[in-house]
Order: sequence, then structure tokens, then C-alpha cells
Amino acid sequence: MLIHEYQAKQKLQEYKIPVPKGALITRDEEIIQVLRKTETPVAVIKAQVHAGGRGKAGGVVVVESLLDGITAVRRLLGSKLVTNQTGAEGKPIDAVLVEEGVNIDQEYYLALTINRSSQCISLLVSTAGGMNIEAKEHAGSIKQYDIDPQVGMRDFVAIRVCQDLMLARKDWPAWIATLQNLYRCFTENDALLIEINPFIRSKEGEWIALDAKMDFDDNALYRHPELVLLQDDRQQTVSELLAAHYDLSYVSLDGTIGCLVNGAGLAMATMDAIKEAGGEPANFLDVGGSATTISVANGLDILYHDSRVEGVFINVFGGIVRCDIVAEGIIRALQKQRKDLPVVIRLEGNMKEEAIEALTAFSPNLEFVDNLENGAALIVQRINERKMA
Amino acid sequence: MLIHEYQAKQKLQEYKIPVPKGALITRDEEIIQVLRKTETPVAVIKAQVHAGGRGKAGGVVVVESLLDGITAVRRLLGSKLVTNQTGAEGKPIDAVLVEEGVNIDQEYYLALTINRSSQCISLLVSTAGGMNIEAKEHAGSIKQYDIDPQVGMRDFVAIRVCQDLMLARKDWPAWIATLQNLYRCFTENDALLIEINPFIRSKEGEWIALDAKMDFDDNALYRHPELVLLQDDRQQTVSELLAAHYDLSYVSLDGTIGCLVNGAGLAMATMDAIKEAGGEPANFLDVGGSATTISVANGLDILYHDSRVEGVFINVFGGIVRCDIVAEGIIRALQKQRKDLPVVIRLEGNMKEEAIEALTAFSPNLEFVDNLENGAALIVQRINERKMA
Amino acid sequence: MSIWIDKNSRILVQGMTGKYGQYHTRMMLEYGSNIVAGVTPGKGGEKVLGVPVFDRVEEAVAQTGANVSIILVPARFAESAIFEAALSDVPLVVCITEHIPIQDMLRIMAYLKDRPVRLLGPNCPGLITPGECKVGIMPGPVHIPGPVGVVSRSGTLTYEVARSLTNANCGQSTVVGIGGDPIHGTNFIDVLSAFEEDPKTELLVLLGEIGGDDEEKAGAWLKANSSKPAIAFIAGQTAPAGKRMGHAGAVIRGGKGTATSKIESLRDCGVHVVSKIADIGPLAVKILGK
Amino acid sequence: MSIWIDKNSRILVQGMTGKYGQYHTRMMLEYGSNIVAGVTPGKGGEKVLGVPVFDRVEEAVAQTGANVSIILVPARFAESAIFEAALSDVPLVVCITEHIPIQDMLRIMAYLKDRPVRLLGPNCPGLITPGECKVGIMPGPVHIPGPVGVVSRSGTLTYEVARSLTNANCGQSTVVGIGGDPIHGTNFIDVLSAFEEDPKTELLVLLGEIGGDDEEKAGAWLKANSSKPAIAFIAGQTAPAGKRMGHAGAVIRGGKGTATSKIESLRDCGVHVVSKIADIGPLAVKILGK
Repeated sequence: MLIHEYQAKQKLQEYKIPVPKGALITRDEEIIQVLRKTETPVAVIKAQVHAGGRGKAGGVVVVESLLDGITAVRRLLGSKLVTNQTGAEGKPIDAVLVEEGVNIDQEYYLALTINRSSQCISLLVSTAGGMNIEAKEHAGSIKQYDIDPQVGMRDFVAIRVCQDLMLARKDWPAWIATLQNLYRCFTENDALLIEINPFIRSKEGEWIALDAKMDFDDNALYRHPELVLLQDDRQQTVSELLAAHYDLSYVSLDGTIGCLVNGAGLAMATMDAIKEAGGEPANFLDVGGSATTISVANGLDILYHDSRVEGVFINVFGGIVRCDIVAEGIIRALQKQRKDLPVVIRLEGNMKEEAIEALTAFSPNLEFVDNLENGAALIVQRINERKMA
Repeated sequence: MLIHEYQAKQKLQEYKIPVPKGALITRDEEIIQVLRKTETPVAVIKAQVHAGGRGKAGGVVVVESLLDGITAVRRLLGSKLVTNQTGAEGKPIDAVLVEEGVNIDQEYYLALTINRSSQCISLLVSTAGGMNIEAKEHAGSIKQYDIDPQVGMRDFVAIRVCQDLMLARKDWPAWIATLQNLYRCFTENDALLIEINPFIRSKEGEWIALDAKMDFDDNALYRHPELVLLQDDRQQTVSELLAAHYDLSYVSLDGTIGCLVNGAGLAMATMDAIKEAGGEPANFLDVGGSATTISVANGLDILYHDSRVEGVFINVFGGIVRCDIVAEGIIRALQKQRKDLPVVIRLEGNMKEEAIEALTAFSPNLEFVDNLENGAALIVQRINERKMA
Repeated sequence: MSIWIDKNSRILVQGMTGKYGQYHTRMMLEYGSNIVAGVTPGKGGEKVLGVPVFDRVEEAVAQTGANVSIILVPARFAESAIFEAALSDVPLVVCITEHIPIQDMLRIMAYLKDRPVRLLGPNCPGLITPGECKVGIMPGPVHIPGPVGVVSRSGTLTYEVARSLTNANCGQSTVVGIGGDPIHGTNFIDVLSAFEEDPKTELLVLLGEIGGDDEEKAGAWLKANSSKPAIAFIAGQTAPAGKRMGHAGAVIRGGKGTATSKIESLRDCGVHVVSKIADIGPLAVKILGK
Repeated sequence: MSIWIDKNSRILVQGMTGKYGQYHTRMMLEYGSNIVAGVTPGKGGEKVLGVPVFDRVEEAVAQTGANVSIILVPARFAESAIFEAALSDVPLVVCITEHIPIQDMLRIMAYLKDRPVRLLGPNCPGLITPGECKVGIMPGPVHIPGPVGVVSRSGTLTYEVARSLTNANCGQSTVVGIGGDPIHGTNFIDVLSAFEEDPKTELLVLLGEIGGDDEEKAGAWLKANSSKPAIAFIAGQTAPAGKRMGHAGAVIRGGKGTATSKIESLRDCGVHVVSKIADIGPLAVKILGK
């Protein structure tokens, strides 16, 4: 679960990591009031959306006058920000963070993340902070430290980092404290990622987290009710929200063919097969290894709600699952729909014949195939036919 | 660091372990007010002192009327309680806990402690709760469970305990919760011992901690400022308080010969040698492996303050320590003293001759020996001579 | 021959009495798996589907000699269930449960390190030695005994591949699903090593997906250590970067873990990488020279 | 010969720049110990008493080849210092620091279990191989080289015993203080096993005290495994029950850990238990047949 920058900064403050002085604007009425409190010559206006690449997309603006500030906030608030990570629709800007300017002396990159290969939490740091870190030539400058879970972020681990970054001795205490607090923040909140980029030294010698990103483990939210409150549904598409509500795995893609599959690996393989057949999948949708009537019906609801979807491919490898149950889900969902989309179905498992019989009885337009590749080819063909018609 | 029963019960409540309803009385004015609130036919009046054996010593009284209650509290409050663990002086009763009576159906013994041999926290339980546990024939009934520190008090550990105690299934949830909360209380507070005896099931089916004892790690108090506030200096003798203030290891014993030694093992060996020579040590006093002028002077202050002390044996194995520094401490302390006690000194280390010269110059009554056993024999002899004189 | 489980395996089901647990217990029993015990705290003494239920794993092991445990408990009880199995010296623990918090898994893996317990999963379909024993939730009938060892990060995709092999009349020695979570016990190399030592296994099939670098490591291992031919399929060629594709572990991060990189890397190591699942069966036939 | 340290030991001092650390470093240098490095975070690059100081143990080990560390830091930094030494693969870590919280020690011992690091202490005087190397805070001059291996839970009491032996002209192979804390690394049996394998050590002296059952276990071990004669002294015969006698570990609890039980148990195992320290030297002479 991602949270907004301003929320992440509140978390950092709970853990005694300094952030710039700032305030949030969610309504036009607050603009003047907040901007007038800024005590530095410049202020930074930051659109609060769940996406990286804000800077390059105009979502972060440095202003030097009240007038510029008002203009910038008004432009952002209530609009949508399109970055290289949001997709074409962009993300709604419901809040703008206004922060006092900071005199940056030096920028660093700082992150804690789960390291799957060493099975521990790893610290990533680099002297190439800020937007530099995304440049390919700096990828190698990132240093990685695996933290032994039984030992934790001890002084000697943090000192190693300070040495490797060639920090001056006087800066060590601030770094040791920051790294230890950050590690505690990570473990106590079941985080998957905490990224501070840049972590800067100001010309006045202070260490400040200028930007912060946090991602928490959805599977652990049950033990963090306070984190659940930070969730911002508006940053998700309607399809994503529906999927979350239905407890299905869904990812929106750029194509036109809606896929409904049971199992994540098979769903990816299905997307790949569609692409291989010359089509473009509109989504990843996993209704769970053991597809049920309800999960299938809910999944189809999501696909039919998506206006980009021009055809649907249902691929369920029943195995233990009973195909008639899946068929019931399909019928339940299609009964409600008015859209006439080509639907190709591939079913494997018990009661396959009964299922196909029931589906055919429900609608003669449903088509059946025997394997994944054939199904992918057929749905691509049907969509192309309609386009030509 | 020991705390009072009522304080331990507050801690238990923080960890959601039920205790009887009760209130504390520290002044006569509170007696009526507190006793009138008791809603059960009987009340239990419990003297709050740092010592076991209160029951047998009259420090715990069950009363069935307001009159009896007033009488009992008045008798206890402000007096001293002498139990088999307090020594003859007893401990001052500055507070009395009044609790509502509970209908006991079954009693259990429950404790968490540090297990030195398996180097972990161990759980001790027994069906012989209450005062029974002290009976020799029940010692074997205590079951011990070593808790793996990496695994903790998991459900399956607690269930094992429930099975071994042959508890009814319906009682398992209460026990699992209690054991897990207790373990958390132990680790979060750096405890050395938490004992609930008895942990009872009431006739109404509730599980309640009727008595509680907690001991915390003095070495870890620096990270528990809230525990330090629970310390009750009045439960210590003046000598113990002085020693704590001076940061010396001191234990009061029943004899007449004050010993001042550097190092705990040597101090015990010195006590043993005094006993072997026919004397009785008045104390254990370790001024630290590397005795300093100040630690020696402070240690002597404590011995001279103790009215029971009839003679002093100073045993310092200098080694690295300089004897002249020790001598300075002795002189500094004795200068202030008016008591004329026989003093035998055994010094080993650098500058031994200079030290003895300085001490002899200060007082010709100080006597010197070359080893521990001779010193023990001489101080016993000197005290006997004075008694006969 | 096969790896890890066979008809003599004595299976314990943790979480047997729940609806999900009972369903899969029945399926395993129907397949012929030798289920000797179930564990559900508070239900000890009952019998479910003819199998005795215990309150604790230690008891169950002591009384039934169980040597494989399959965990079918809800996610928030899974950490404890794995610890319990490990502390009770069950040598093979198969955790089907999905949605276990990652920090729970970090604690478990730190604990299991250097201990003689093999954890398979979590979030995996389990494993099956066709015709002998199924410790998992995969459909039994798509498998037949034979010389192909299959290892996979996926569930239903694996069934698909098993069917492709079975349709081509290529049976399987053992099919192992290692699961889709980023932090998991048994990895590709553990399974491939076991197949290498299993004389019955003649051909390896590896099913990977985007995320992490386990496939790349497996390729390098195969090149250096394996005497047996290998076929691989990687799912997620069309997956966008930065998005989790169902499995918590299936995500491309910082340009790493793409299907392309895995495919190229495996090819460089001499592995036959196919782009269609349906090709696996025929290719296996060809390699085995049937 | 000797155990664990000799003139080739390369010693690292953690906490060398503090007053206490510097004092004992000087004493060890004067004894002839080969101190190759000091560690104090934030003081790397300095030299103290001619010894180079590093910020971290790992650096110090890499640059000086240190293979023994002595820890002289304040109690609240000791846990980290021990972890640091262990993670830097220092094979012998001697922790002099006293007053370390017990839960810190529980964490450390859980971590060190099965790792190739020997921890001596905490709250111990260290160890000395007379004439060769001292890694500790004991007075050097009371020791002379010879055939007696000494192991002790105490500090100054050990010096007393060493003097008794030295006065009787019985030198020591190595004198080891295991420390007075209830949770500690190296125990009696570890030391006795090492003495057993050391051809130079001909006689064992064990100094115990009340609390715990380490002495009883040591006795049983000696009876079962040792080919060498042993003398023991137990301090605390007059100690009352339930009171901590200075050392956190020196306390009789629930009637267990009394001096009498230890003495009887050791006697039953064939150990010569003396009641006066001064008797140890003469008895050693007699046993060694000088």
C-alpha cells in the first residue's frame, strides 16, 4: 500500500527524521493562509499523487513569490497529473504540499527495501541523490548493505555506510540516528519500501529528508489499523478499486483484450499468448487458483466496466475446480451486461461438458477453445473482424 | 529491583492480566473510604513489603467486617513486618493493599524466570499454587518450559502447558492470552522474575492473578525510567541504601565482623575464612575489583555506620591496584570515625610497603597480615579478646 | 524414484478441520496420499475424514511418525504453524498459505537457516509424485508417472504444463511448486539439485516468471552442475515494470527481473526456452528420444 | 603450549581510547601482549600508545589480522561491541565489561549459537598465558609459566589462587576467568576440554562459587572425560539464600546452587576440594610430585 509524500513525511517525523517545514492544501480557501506562513524566499509546491516522475511532469514547482505560489497551487489542485508512471489518465491531485525552500549543499539517495535474494532488509545508499539516481550511469553508484535481522541496524553498520559515503565525522551522528530510526520505522510498520530521495545536507549543515516514498505490506495491514486510514482510494482507477473490493489481483494495461484467468502465472502466460497472437491485453486479472462462481462473476464485472475492452478471453484451468461453477459465474455476470463483446472461453476440469452446454444454452455467441494459444488467437481474430466490419 | 505487589499488579493490568479489584491505603484517613467500597462479603488486607512469607507472618489478613478491616489496617500500617525473609528488623509497612475477596476454585503457580543453563527465559508452572508451592513435597511438581528467544511464547507452546496441566479446553484461551501477555511483560521490561502465585480460577470461572512478584534487571533500568520511579528506598536498610548510593555491592549478614574486600569471589572467600576461623561476618561488601580511594572510604563508612560491627577486616588484593591509593581511602574514612574498632588489614599489590608505612603512621592500632586466612583468624581473635576484657 | 515424497511419506495436515483444509485433505486422500494426522488447536481427539486430529504438531509427530507437513491455515496463523512444524522436527514443511506478511517470512527464514528443515512455499501449490503421493492442491489427474522433473514458481500454469507433458505421454517424476512469494524457502536450485541426484529424472522443466533473479541463478547452476537436459518457460513477457502481477514476487523493479533477461540468460546456459506452453510436451518427447 | 592465546595472538581492544581502555591497554602492552589495533567509533586514524585506532572492528581485522578481541566498553555499548566482533569473524572475544543487561546477553547467546566465535565473559577478568600473552585485567606479575590450568568464575579470587600457586613455584599454562554473570559465553567445561587437549597442562584448578549448577556439571564432565587431576575451591559457603553476592550469578535460589552441594558433587567426582585458598599451592606441588 502506497501512501502520499506528506503522509510519509509525517511517519518520518514520528521517527525523528527531519523533514522540511511545510503544510498541506486541500481546498482553494487554504491557499493564501498556507502560503503566507512560508518564511523562506522560495517555496516548493508539490502535487500529492501516488506516482514517481512528478518533477519532470510539472507536479513539483519552485516559486519565489506569493503570486507564483497561488498560480501554481491553483493550477495543480483538482487537476490530474500525468507522469511517466501514471498512464495516460493520470492521477487526481487532491492535495498539494507547500514546503519552505532548503539550501541544498549535497544530495544523497537512501532507501530500505526487502532483499529477496539475501532474505533480509537491505539498505541502499548513493551519493547520486535527487533525480540523478534515475540516470543509467549512476545505477552502479548505489551501495547495498544487507541487514542481519538478528543484529539489526547497529552503530557499526551505520558507520560503515558513513565511511563508504566519505562523510565527514561530524555528520556521522546524524546519519547513524537516521539509519537506525529508518530501520525501526521499516520493521515496526511492515514496510516493503522506504525511500528518501534526496536526503540532503543543507548549507546550514542540517540533514533533511526532502522527499519520501513508503510502501507497506498489504498482507500485514491487519496489524496496522492506523496505516489503513492513510489509504487514498482516489489514487486508484475504478477497476483497481473494484478488484480490491472483490479481493482479486488486477493490473490495468494498455490494450483492448480483457483477460480473466485463474492463477497469476497462468494469467501472465495468457497475456503473453495474446501478445504473441498479435493482440494487446487490457489487463492482468487473476481470480484465484480455485476460481469460484463469485470471483468469476466479479472479474467479468470489472472487464465489462472497462470502456477500452473490445473482447474477453476467459481462461480457467479447472483441475480441482468444477467447470460448471465457473460457468455459473460467467452467466451471472453476462446476464447483467448490455455490451455485446466477443467472448472466447477456455475451460479445463471436471464437468467441462456440462459447463459448455449450459453456456451455449445461455448464449450461442460464446466460443470455446481447447487450449490457451488457440484461445488467444481466436479472440484476436474476432476483434479484428469486428474492426473491419 | 523488586517492586511491591500493588505495583506488580498495576503492571499486570497494563498487560491485560486480570487482578482482584482493590485499592491502596497509605494513610489512616483513607481507611474507611477504601474499606467501604469493598463490595464482597470478605476483604483481603495485604501489607506491602519487599519480602515473601507475609502470609505466615500476619501480613495478609482476611476480614469479614468493616470493624475487623479497620483494626487490621491500623495494626499493619506504619508498623514493621518480620517474616522469615526480612531478618529480625523487619520491613516497614508504608502501604496496605485492600482487595475484594475471590472465591477460589483452583490455584496454580506461574512464573517466568531467566534460565542460566539453557540461556533463555523459562516458564515455570505447577498445579500446587498458593503456599503449597513452598512445601518440599511439591517441588517436583513444577514443570519447566524453555522459551526459544527467536520463537517466543507461541500458541503451541502455551497449549502444551494447558495440556500438561490438564486444563479444560474452555480454559485454554485465557491461559494462552495470559502466558503470551506475561512473556511480553517480561521481555519489554527487562524482568528477571515475574511470579504469579497463585494464579486462580474463581468459582465464577474467571482467571485472576491473586498475588504477584516482579524483579527487574538493575543493569537495564537505564532504558526503563518508568520502572525507576517504582523503587521504594524505605524497604532497604540504611546500609543497603548507602551501598547503592556509592555503587558498591553490599549484603547485610547476621554476624559482627565487617568485611571490606575487592571482588565478589574474594569477598565470599573472605566471609568463608572468617566463619572457618570461628567468627561471623556482618556483611558481604565488594568495593570493586579495582578498589579506589573513594570506594574504600565509602565502604568503610558503611561498616562503621552498622552498630553490630565489632571489628573490621579489610582484604584488598591489589594486583594492578596501587596499595597507597587504598591506604588513602582507609585513612580518609577512619579520620571521620569516633568508634574504636579493631581493624585488620591485608594488602597485596604495588607500593605495599609505602601503604603500610602511611597507615601505621596514621594509627598504630591498625594491624597487618600477609594472607586471607591469617587475617580472618586475627580479627576473630581481637574481637574475642575485647569481649573477654 | 522421485524426490522428497513417495508412497511411504507420512503426511500431517496443519489446519485440517477448516473448510479449505478438509477439502484438500479429501482430495489428497482420494489421490492416495498417506495422511496420518491433522492438527487444529482445540480439536485434538476428533477424527476428520477418518484421520485423527491433534492439538499440537509435536504430539501428532510423536504418535503418528508424520514426516511431511502441509500447512493450510489462514495467513495470520501461518508463521506460528511453520515454527511449530520446524520445532517439532518435521523434515519437510509445505506451506500452501498465501498472503503471509513478508516480515513473518524474514523471521522464519532467519530461524530455519542452518536447521535441518526444508520449507516449500509459502503461496505454492505443493508437490506431487504422480501415482504415489500428492502433498498439495494441484489436480491429480493431469499427472502421470515418468521421467520429467518439473519445478515452478506458479500454480495453475504448472498444471497446464503437466497436462502438456501428460498429453504427450511424458510422465513426471515429481512436480514441485516453489511458490510466488519473494521470500520463500526452497528455491529452484534446491529442487534442481534433488532432480540431478534422482536417477529416475531424465529431463528438467523449469517454469519461471518475472521478478527477482532466481531463474538466472538456476540457469547458471544448471550450466555448471547439471548432466540433464532442461526446458524452460518464463511467464510475463508483456508485464509492465513496477507492477505486481498477482504474485507478490512477480514484479520488475529498476529494470531487473524482466522475462527477456531471464530467457536470454537461460538460453546462454544451454536451456531450451520455449515461448508457448503447448510446445513443452512435444519438445520433451523429442529430447527424450521417444 | 597453552590454550587459546599465546605470544602469536594478535589482539584488538574495543574501547581502547577511554580512560579504562587505555589503562588496561598499557598494562597489557607492558606485559608483552601483542596489541595490534584499537577500535573506537569516531576515532579511526588516531594512534594511542603507539597502537593504530580504527572506527570499526571489520576494518581493524582486515588491516591488522587481529584474531582476539578484548572488550572494554561501557555496559550499554557492550551488546553491539560483541555483535560487531562476532560479525567480523574474530574467533575469540573476551568481554571484560560488567553490568550488561541479561536480555542483551540472551540475544547475544542466541546469535552466537552454532557460530564459530568463542565469547569469554562478560564480567570476567580475561585470560592469561603467563610469560606470553595477557588478554585481560589481571595483575601479570602473580603468574609464572607452568603446568597448572586454572579456570574461575571470579576475578580477584583468581589472582589470589594464582599467587598461591606461584608462591609454591607451580606455574600456570593458562588462567581463564569465565566471569560471574548468570548468562555467559564460555563455561567451565569448554575450558576444561581445552586444558584436556593441551599437553602442557598437567593439573586443573577450578574456582567456583554459589549459584547455578556449572560446578556440578564440570565435576561430572571431569569424571567422565578428564585424564588430569583437579583441585577445586568453592566460594560462598557462608552466603545466605536468595541474596546476590556481588556477581549477578552468585545467588542461591530455591535451595539450589549452594556451596555445599557443589563441594559434595565435585568430591564425588574425584576432585580435590580444598577449604582454604592457601592450601591450593602446596596441594598442587604434592599432586605434581615435585
